[in-house]
Formats: sequence, C-alpha cells, structure tokens
Amino acid sequence: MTGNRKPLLASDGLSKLFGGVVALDQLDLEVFPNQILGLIGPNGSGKTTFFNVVTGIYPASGGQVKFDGADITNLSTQAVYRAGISRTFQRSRLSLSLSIFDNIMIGNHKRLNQGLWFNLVRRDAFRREFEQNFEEARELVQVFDPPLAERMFEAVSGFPMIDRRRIEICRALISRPKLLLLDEPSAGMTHEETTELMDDIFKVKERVEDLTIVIIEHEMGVIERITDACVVLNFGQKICEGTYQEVAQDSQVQEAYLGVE
Amino acid sequence: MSARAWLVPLLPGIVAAAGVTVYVILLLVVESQVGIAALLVAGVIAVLVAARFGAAARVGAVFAERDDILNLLVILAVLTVTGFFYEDHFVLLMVATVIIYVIACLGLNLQFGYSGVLNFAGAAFFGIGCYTAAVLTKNTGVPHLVVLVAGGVMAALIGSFLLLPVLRTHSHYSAVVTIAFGLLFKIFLEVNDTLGGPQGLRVDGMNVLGWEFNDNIEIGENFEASFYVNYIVVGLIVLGFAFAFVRRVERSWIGLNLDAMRLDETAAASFGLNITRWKITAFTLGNFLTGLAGALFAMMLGFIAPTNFTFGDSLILVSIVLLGGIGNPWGLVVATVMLIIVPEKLQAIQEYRFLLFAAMVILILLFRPEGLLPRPLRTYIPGWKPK
Amino acid sequence: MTKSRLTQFAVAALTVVAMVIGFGMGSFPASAKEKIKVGFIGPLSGGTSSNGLGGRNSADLAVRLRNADPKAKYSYELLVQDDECKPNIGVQAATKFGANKNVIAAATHYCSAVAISTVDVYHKFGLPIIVWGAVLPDITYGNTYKEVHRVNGTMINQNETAAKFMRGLGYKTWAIIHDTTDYGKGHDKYFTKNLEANGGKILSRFGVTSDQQDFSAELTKIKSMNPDVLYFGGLTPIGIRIRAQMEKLGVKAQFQGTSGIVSDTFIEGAGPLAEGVVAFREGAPTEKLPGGKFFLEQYAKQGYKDPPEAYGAFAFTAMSLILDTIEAVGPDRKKVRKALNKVSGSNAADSITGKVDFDDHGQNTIAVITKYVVQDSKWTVWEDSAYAAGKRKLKGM
Amino acid sequence: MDIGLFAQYVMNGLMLGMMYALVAVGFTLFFGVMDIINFSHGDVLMVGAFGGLATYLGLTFLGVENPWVQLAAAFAVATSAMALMGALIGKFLVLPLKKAPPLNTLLITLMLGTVLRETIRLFYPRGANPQRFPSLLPTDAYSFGNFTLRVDNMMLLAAGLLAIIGIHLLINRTKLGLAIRAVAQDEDTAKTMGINFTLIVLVTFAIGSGLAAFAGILHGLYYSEVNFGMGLLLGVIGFSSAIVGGLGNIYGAIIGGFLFAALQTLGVLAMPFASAYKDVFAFGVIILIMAWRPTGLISEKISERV
Repeated sequence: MTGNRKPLLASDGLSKLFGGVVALDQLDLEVFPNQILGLIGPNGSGKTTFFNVVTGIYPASGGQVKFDGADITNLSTQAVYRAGISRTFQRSRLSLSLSIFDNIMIGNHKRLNQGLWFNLVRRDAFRREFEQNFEEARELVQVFDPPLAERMFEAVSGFPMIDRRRIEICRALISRPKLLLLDEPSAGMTHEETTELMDDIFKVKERVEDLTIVIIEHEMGVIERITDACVVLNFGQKICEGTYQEVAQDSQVQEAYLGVE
Repeated sequence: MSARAWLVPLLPGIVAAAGVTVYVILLLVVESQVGIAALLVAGVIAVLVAARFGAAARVGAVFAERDDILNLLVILAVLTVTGFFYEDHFVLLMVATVIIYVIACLGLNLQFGYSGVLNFAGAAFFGIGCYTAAVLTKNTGVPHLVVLVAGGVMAALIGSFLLLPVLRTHSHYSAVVTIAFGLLFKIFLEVNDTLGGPQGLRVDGMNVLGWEFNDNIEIGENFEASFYVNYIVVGLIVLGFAFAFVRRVERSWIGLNLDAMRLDETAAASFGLNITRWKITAFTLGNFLTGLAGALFAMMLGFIAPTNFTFGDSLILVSIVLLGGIGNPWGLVVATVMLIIVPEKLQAIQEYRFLLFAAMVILILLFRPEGLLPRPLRTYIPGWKPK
Repeated sequence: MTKSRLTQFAVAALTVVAMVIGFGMGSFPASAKEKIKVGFIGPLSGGTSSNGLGGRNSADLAVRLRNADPKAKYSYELLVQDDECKPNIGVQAATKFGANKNVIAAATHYCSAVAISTVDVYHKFGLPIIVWGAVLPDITYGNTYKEVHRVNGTMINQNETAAKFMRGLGYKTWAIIHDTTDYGKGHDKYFTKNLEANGGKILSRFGVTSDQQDFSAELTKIKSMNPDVLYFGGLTPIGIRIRAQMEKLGVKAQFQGTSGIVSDTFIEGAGPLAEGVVAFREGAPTEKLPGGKFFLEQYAKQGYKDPPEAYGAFAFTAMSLILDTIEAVGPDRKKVRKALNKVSGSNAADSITGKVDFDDHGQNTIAVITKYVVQDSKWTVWEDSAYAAGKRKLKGM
Repeated sequence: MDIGLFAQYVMNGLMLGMMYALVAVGFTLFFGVMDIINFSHGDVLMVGAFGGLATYLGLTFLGVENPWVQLAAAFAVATSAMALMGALIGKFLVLPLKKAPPLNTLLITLMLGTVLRETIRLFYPRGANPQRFPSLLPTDAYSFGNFTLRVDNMMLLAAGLLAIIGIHLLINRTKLGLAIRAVAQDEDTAKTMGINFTLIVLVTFAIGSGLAAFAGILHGLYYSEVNFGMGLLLGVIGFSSAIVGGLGNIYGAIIGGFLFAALQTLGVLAMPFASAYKDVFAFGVIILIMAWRPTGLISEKISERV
C-alpha cells in the first residue's frame, strides 16, 4: 500500500548518542499517511528515543527528520506539536490532581486563545470558547467511553489505568494532529483492558480522517491486530520491516527477541 | 424568584460567615489568656464537629456555587470587625496587617502555588516594595497611589535579574537561587548606608488627594475612628483587585497552563506550552503583587528596617501559602489570620511562640499535607454546569 | 483526609492547644487596690535575649516590690512585649501599648534600631516611656518628643572616655571591627572621631554582620597590620567569637570592647580569654551603685532564671521611676508625662543608679563613664584592678 | 602579600572550607538516597555540638578531667545521640512525606530546624547565650612570620578530612554503601533486589546526622564557642555548597564547600573597606554559578525517563 505516495514522517540517517552509548544508529524510517505503523524491538532498542528525538525532547546527534515535507530536525517540542505531532508517554504523564477536562485541554494548547487580555478581562468571550471546547472534548471522550464523558470535572487520580490511557489519548487527539505517537499504550493494563483500548483506537481511526499512528508496543497481539506495517529496531538500527506476518517470520527478529546467537 | 427562594439555599453560607465574624470579634475582644485559650479550643472543636457532621461540606458547597456571595460576605465581615473596633488602633493594625500579608501571599501563590516556581525570597520582594515606597515618598512628589504600583513594578524589575537562573534551574536548585538572593538582599541593605543602613528608613504615611491616612478620622464632635481604618479600606480595595486577578488567572487557560507546567514540565512542553514565557509571567506577576503589598505596608507602618526582611520572614510567607492549602486563595486568608492574630493574642506563649509555630506547621504538614483548606478542582466559570 | 487521620490530627492539634493553655495559666493575684497597667518592651528572643530577659526581670522586680509595699496606692500589672530586636515588631509592640489606654507608661527597648523606630509611635499615642538600654544618641536627641526619656547614657560619652583613656595608656594604633547594626556603626563613628582627636591611628576597619561566625579572614588581615589594639563595637555574641578567634590566629593586640560586651555572658563565653579585656559603660557598676546591693539582693531573692545583666539596674530604675510618678500624680498619661519631664535639676530623682536628671530631650545626664577590665573572670572597675595597680599588664604594655 | 600571610589565608580557607564541606556532604547524602533536602541539618549539627558540650560538663562534674577521655566521650555521646535523632527524623518526618511535593519536605525540615533551635534556646540552661566550648586539644602554636600553625587546628583539619574520606569509603567500598547507592540509583530496582528501603533510608539519616554531630564538635573546638543560632547560616551555606557542587555527588559537596570558603575569604581581601559586602559577593557569585551551571558544577546524572 505504500506505492509512490510521499511519506508523512521520514527519518534519514537519524542518530542519537548518549555519552558513548548509541541509542539510534543511522535510522531510516518512513511513515505514510493514514498508516498505523508498529514500532517494535527489545527493551533499550531505541523506540522511545526515536519518539523523543522526533518530538524534540532530545536533540538529534545526526541525520534528519522530515514531517509533511518540512524539516523538523531539532525543532523545539512546542514547534513539533504545532506542526501536528502529538504523543502519549510510556509512563502515563497525566496531571493526576487535575480534572479530565483540564488534562485534555492541556493537549489543546495551540487551539486555545492564550492572550492575557482575553483570559483575564474578556470573560464572555472566554466563556464561549470554554463551552465550545468542552463540547468538543466531551464528544471525543464519548467515543471512547460514554460514562467517562459524564465525569469530565473529576480528578484523574480517581480513575483506573484504562481510563487514564483513554484520557491520555484524548489529550493527544483533541488538537487534531496529523500524526499520533503512542508509546506503549497497553503498559500496566490487563489483557482485557488492552483489547478494549485497541477497539477504542480503531474507533478513533475511523472517526478522525487522515490520522496516522505510530505505536510502540510489546504485546504482539496488539501489533498483529492493528498495524498495517511494522518496523523492528535493535540497538538503534532498523533490522526488519514489513507487515506483522513478514516481520514475525524474520530470523533476525527472532534472534533479537530470543537472544539466539 | 421570591426573596425567600433566593435566600434559603444561601443560608448555610451566611450563617457560617456570621459565626466566623462573631468568633473573630470575640477572639479580638477577649484579653484574658485563659479565655483566649478556651476560645481557640472551642474553635478547633467547632471546626472538627462541623467537618464530622457534614456542615462544613454544605457550607463549602454553597460557596462553590456562589462565590460572589462568599466574596461579598467576607468583605462585610471585615467591615463589621473594623466597625466594631473602630477606635482600637492595635486591633485594626492587626486586621490591616492580615490584609497586606494576604496580598503578598497571593503573589507567592501565583509563583509556587500554581506555577511551581519556588520563591524563598518573598520577604525580599516585599522589602523591595517597602524601600521603593520609602524612597519615593521621602524624595519625590509622586502621588501615593502611583507609589503603590511603583513598589510592585520595582519588585518585578529587580526580580527579573533572577530570571535567568530561575528559568534554568529546577526544584532545589532554584530554591538556592532565591534563598541566596534573600540573604544577599538583607545583607546589602544592612551594609549600604544610602538606604538607611541597619537603622532603616522612615516612610511617610499615605496621602491620596489631600486625605491624610495617618490622621484619625474625625466626624463631627464625638466620633473619632483610628487612622488604620484608612489603610484597611485601601488594603481591601487592593486585595479585592489582587484576589479577583488571581482568581481569574486560575479560572482561565492561563491557570491551566501554570498547573500543567508545575505538574509536568516535559509533558506540558510536548503540548506546545512555552515554559519560559509562563515562568516569566508567573514570577514577574507574583513579585509585582508582593512588592505592591510591601509598599502599602511601609506607608502604613511608617518605618522599615532590614531586619523585617530576613530568611525567617520569607519562611513565614511560604508557610502561610502551604498551611492554607497550596493554590487556594481562601486558604491563605485563613492561614494568615491564624499566623498573625493568634500569637499576638496569646501573649502568654511569647517566648514559646516560634517553637509552637514551627511545631504547628510540622503537625499540619504531617497530618494534613494538602493544607487547612485544600485546593478544589478548577471551575472555569463558577456555577456553570454542562448541558 | 480519612477518619483515622482526622482523629490523629485532632489529637495532635489539641495537644498543642493544651500546651498553649499550660503556658497561659499565669498567676494573677487578686487585689483590692485599683489595678494599673504598665508596660515593658525588650528583646526576649533572638541573639540579644539575655539582656532583654535581664531587663524584663528587673522591671518585674520593681513592680513586685511595689505591689508588696502596703503603702502603695495602686496595684500594678506589668505587661510585657517582645520586640525581637526588630524594628517592625517593635513598632507593633509600641502600637499595642500606645493604643491600649490602660497602659499608663512603659520602660522600653534595649536595641537602638528598635527604639529609634518606635519613638514616633509613642509620640503619636502620647504614651510616656523611659528607654532602659538603647544607647544611640538620636533616640533622645533626634527629636523633641516629650514622651521619650532615657535613664541610661548614650554612646557619645562612652567613646570619648574610651579614646582618651586608651591613648593615655600609650596605645598608638587601632584596628576596628564593628557589627553593621546601628549600634556597631554608631560606636565606630564616635570612637573614630574621638580617637583621631586624641592622635590615635586607625589602620583598618571591618564591618561584619551580627550572625557571622568566622572572622579568620578579617583577623588575619588585622594581624598583618599589627595594631596595638583591636576595638570591637558590637554585642556579646560576636564579641566572644572574635576574642576566641584572635587567640587561634595569634593576634596579639589588646582587645577593647564597648558597653555591648559588659555582661556576665561575655566572660562565661570567652572563658580564660576574657582576662584583660577592657570595655566602657555609662553609669557605675551595679554593685557600686547607691542601691546596687539592695537591687542585687532583691533580684536574687526572686529566683529569676536569668541574671540581670549590665542594663538590668537601668530597667529597674526606669520602672521604679514610672511607678513613683504614677503614685505621685495618678494613673494619667498626660500627668505622668509632665511629671517625668520635670525630673531634672533640683527636682532630680534618686534611684539605685544614682540621681536621674533629664535634660530637655529627656536624656539622663550621666557624666560618669566606668572603665572596666576583666580580672579573674569578673568585670572589675579599672581603678580597683590589679592592672591599674601595675600588678598585671594589658597586652603590649 | 608575604608568604606567611598567604599561608595563613590558605589555612583559614581550608578550615572554613572543611566545615562547609562536612555540612554539604550531609546534605548530599540525604539527597542521594531520598531526593530530599533535610534543612534541619545545620541545626542537628548545633544540637550535636551542645550534646558534646553537655557531655564534657557532665564528666567534669563527675571529676573526670582527662581531656582525651572527655573528648572521646563527647564525640561518642554526641554522634550516637544525633544518629538516633537522625533516624527518628527520617522515620517520623521525612518518610511519611515521601509522596508529597518536595516543597513540603523542605518546609517540614526547615521547621524542625526552628524547633531544635528554639528548644536549645529555651530549655538548655542559659541556652540563649553563647556557650564557651572547652579547648580539649593541645594548643601548642608555631609562628612563621605572619603564619601561626596551631596543633589543634591541624588535628581538626585532619579529623574533618578523615571524616569525609571515611564517608566516601563507606559509600563506595562497603556493602552498606552499595545498598545506599542502589537505593539512590533506583528505589524500585533496589527493592526488587531485596534491599530494605526503609532501613537504608534510616541508616543514611543516622550516618548523616552523626556526621553533623561530629562536625558540630569540630566547630565547637575550632571556634571555642557554640550558640543556638549557629546552625541556620551554616545550614544555608552547606546547602548552597552542596547545590553549587551538584547534589548527590560527594565530590561536588567538597568542591562547593571549599569554593564558598574561598569566596568569603576573597570577599574580605578584595574589598578591604567594605568587607561587610563579602557575603553579598559570595551569594551573588552563587547565583551566577547557578545561572551558568543550573545543576551544579558536577552535574547530577540525568535520570528522567520520558
């Protein structure tokens, strides 16, 4: 399905060094529009580092990242977000003491009026913007879990892990990004919860047009079910790519996972 | 809607406010040490009982719905207390001091209550406001209302020298920056003779459009009210603005930004939040409020000296914010009243008051780490409900 | 907060409140006489609290003796405020007394910075006060307030005597360390002025903050200049530190202090190193005062925890004078103020510290400055000491 | 400047720096295991010094006059008492606040410092006054021009350096040290390795506070005087030193301590007639260093996981 289309995200010889440790080694990777790409590999193979370099949390040591045709290498995290890339985190980074609504609005930063005058003085205009955003957020949450949408003003700390993951994904989606980076969404959840969450992701994909997703995941069942294509990393290098079935058959991949010499 | 239907839902709140007002008046009237101690015990028990039987929750619910009513009631309460003690200078000085401290702490609340920008030099920024007022009132003819603002501006300006280290450092490291600044400021004032040195400076009383704040208010032949009433009124007006300002910050996207930044800088930055911009905003606005409070304080007290602005004084300000319930402006008010009025009234504890104060803070941090009045979740528009 | 934690908190809070009540249960003797309130303000906490507590006890002694006297017209209650040696706290304390119409008069302040900041308040409220310890000249001479009096002397006379005396012994060169409070700076100023007038030479001068611990850098520099005398303008705590560190660094200069170190605490703190330290103070030593023996005996009888210290006798004098005046003219601020203003010339009052004779600024004109030297762990009047007799020698003599 | 004078300044700086470094090492130790700042550290030092003084006075009262016995007893009593107190502080004030924001721990330990300070002031006999600390070490002195070398100072310097080296060895060469480092690295991993987290934290608090008492007695011996307020500024300076050096790093603490001493000494030398500004100078430089190296001269390892 890749054909001749232009990739949405492409890394070209991307490298990242921490001191002497090579976390990403000349990585070439392409993600095409509307694709769900699985990023897999053993612990420490550089998957999360890839996300962090793409989103500007770490500067790249070498190489280039292009997004939608533009060079985004070493842009600030803020600029990457504005360009249309949103993400979730491996360890849930919601603000637990804030409400669901607050957390989702954090993800909506670029679409909210941040002016001092608007926020402090023009309270009527603020009220309209607030109501509009509330409706939008509620609709989005409803897609995942309708009961959750009735509890928008409760603190996140009171919800179970699966709801927190949903909220985190809503936070990443509310600003209508072109590319969503999901970092191990199933971490810390039971098998049933994971299945539920995968269904949710499908629902979202159906609802939101032109959404491209890169997902890091250890649960191979998840990868098998939802991805169109997979890339396998080991020691910061791409060792294999293709559909899940292709990748699973690859001897190098089996070695990397099983540690067979 | 009939008056009754309008009033009934508010009743728990009104009763509570009236009760607290009467309690504060009693506390201020009673002089016998045993009486005060008994009142304090009674107060603690009353609060515990109210919490146990859900009365406190009902009152809280009323105020959460109608916080305009709460604001109004508090202003009424302060005016009632002021009216009751209209010629008692000392009591009114305490009331005015509480008001001014609350303004200063609102500034700190903006800084570390919302934004997580630590500031252990609160007393220093307060002091900058004080010294600005002293210099301007003595040496220039700047109108005194402008002096107030100048105190705030000066604090914000001098604070901006610290911006670079404050922006670059985190948690403990930034604590050291402000602690060092606080100590430096005090030592500088002590050794620098042009600002009065250790002896401090006299400050002129406030004068707005010919109205001398430091003269008692005389109406007719027989009525004379303490001059501190002037400062209470001005203090209340300034506090009203400061309070509304801080409230609106909290109830807007800005407040959300500040919270997001405090709770997780990395995540906030990943969603486009410009950490530098909001840290500068919070730090500068906070210092402005603290400095403004300082300027008013200096004009009221008429005398300032470096020993007012020690590390210990900064700690008291920080304690107030934490004890009250970090991030909750109403918590500040309660904590300030406790920290200023109780030791003043309980003279018997004189020598022991620092010990007891410190012990009290430790107990509260251990058993109620979220403070006396924990901060509720954000409501963007009070009383608003989803359709 | 869960219920058990609520209970825990309640128990803890109540314990604290119970402690508070415990401290609150003072004794309030009943009396048939009209009860008159008088005030005392001094530093009861912080670095100078030993002087404050000594002063408070001494003022308290005056009140107790009066209350025990069956001839007294009134019964007195002493209200005490702590000024923490901080001007802002002092202003609050002064406002408290000033605003409380029941307080007729007060004995106030050991710290000069506090006293100078509160005189306006006393004037504003018309509360007559007598300063019992602060020595900065401006407290009385910087204004014309009729409410303000002072029984102890100022630092001007002290330094005049000090400079003349030390030059007279033959010392030529000085190094000065002073604390950066008004007390230390004032001493530096007046001593320098008088020393230069007497032909002494100052080699170097260091301002230090009052909570400084280490003086090795300053003292090393002083050592390299080798002055005859190290003049220290400041209070006991850092006086002790400097004296001890001089020894460690081998600074051989004679140590000369001001009234701020004339305290038992200095000798306790400096130990054997106190021997041979000279200092100057206004007024005669407590035991040599006309009523000194009586005062010390009575003080001992009451069993106070802290000694009266150098200014205790002045606090006693100030409070006694206030009580005498109230007995004479009645409990009325204006009358008390007028009566106090008249305490001068032929109308001078007797006290345990000698005649109290206010000039038109309310300043007691104490001509006598006593020269002290520490001999065998006691502040000894110079003229009575083995040093004056030539049996022992000061450093460099 | 002649060589004797220079030597004297260096010696002064070394003594002062040693004191600061000892305090800073304590701060860094607490931070290492718990990521917290124990601001009562300076006041624990003060209480330790008073404990040593009280032991000495008690022995003198009982007729034990041998200075070496007195010294050993003072060290033994003070360090063990403070070690116990440190463990109690850890157990009842710090561990319960483990999940709270760092500000709370900072404040609770600051307030504990106030409690300790006020307790000594109010309840130690005549505690508001400075107390003379006896000279228990030989006081022989040798003069070389402007340089005075005192035997007791040399012994104190040696003792202080030995204590720092001892702590260093303890952390890096012993099983206990390994456990402490494991907890410092990653609490969860340490737990899965079967290390008793609570125990290690308490032991660290005991070691750190014992060290503070040790430093307190050195302080008393060096200055011949102790007072209830001495811990506050010492704590602030020790904390600043640990921060400037880089928290959690013993070398950083040592560098920070000596750096601060050097700045103060330099302040007096560079500004002869305005020496009161020396602390303005020292703290100003600290702020500049923080702006330049926001995580201290020896940076903490970046361990944040995203």
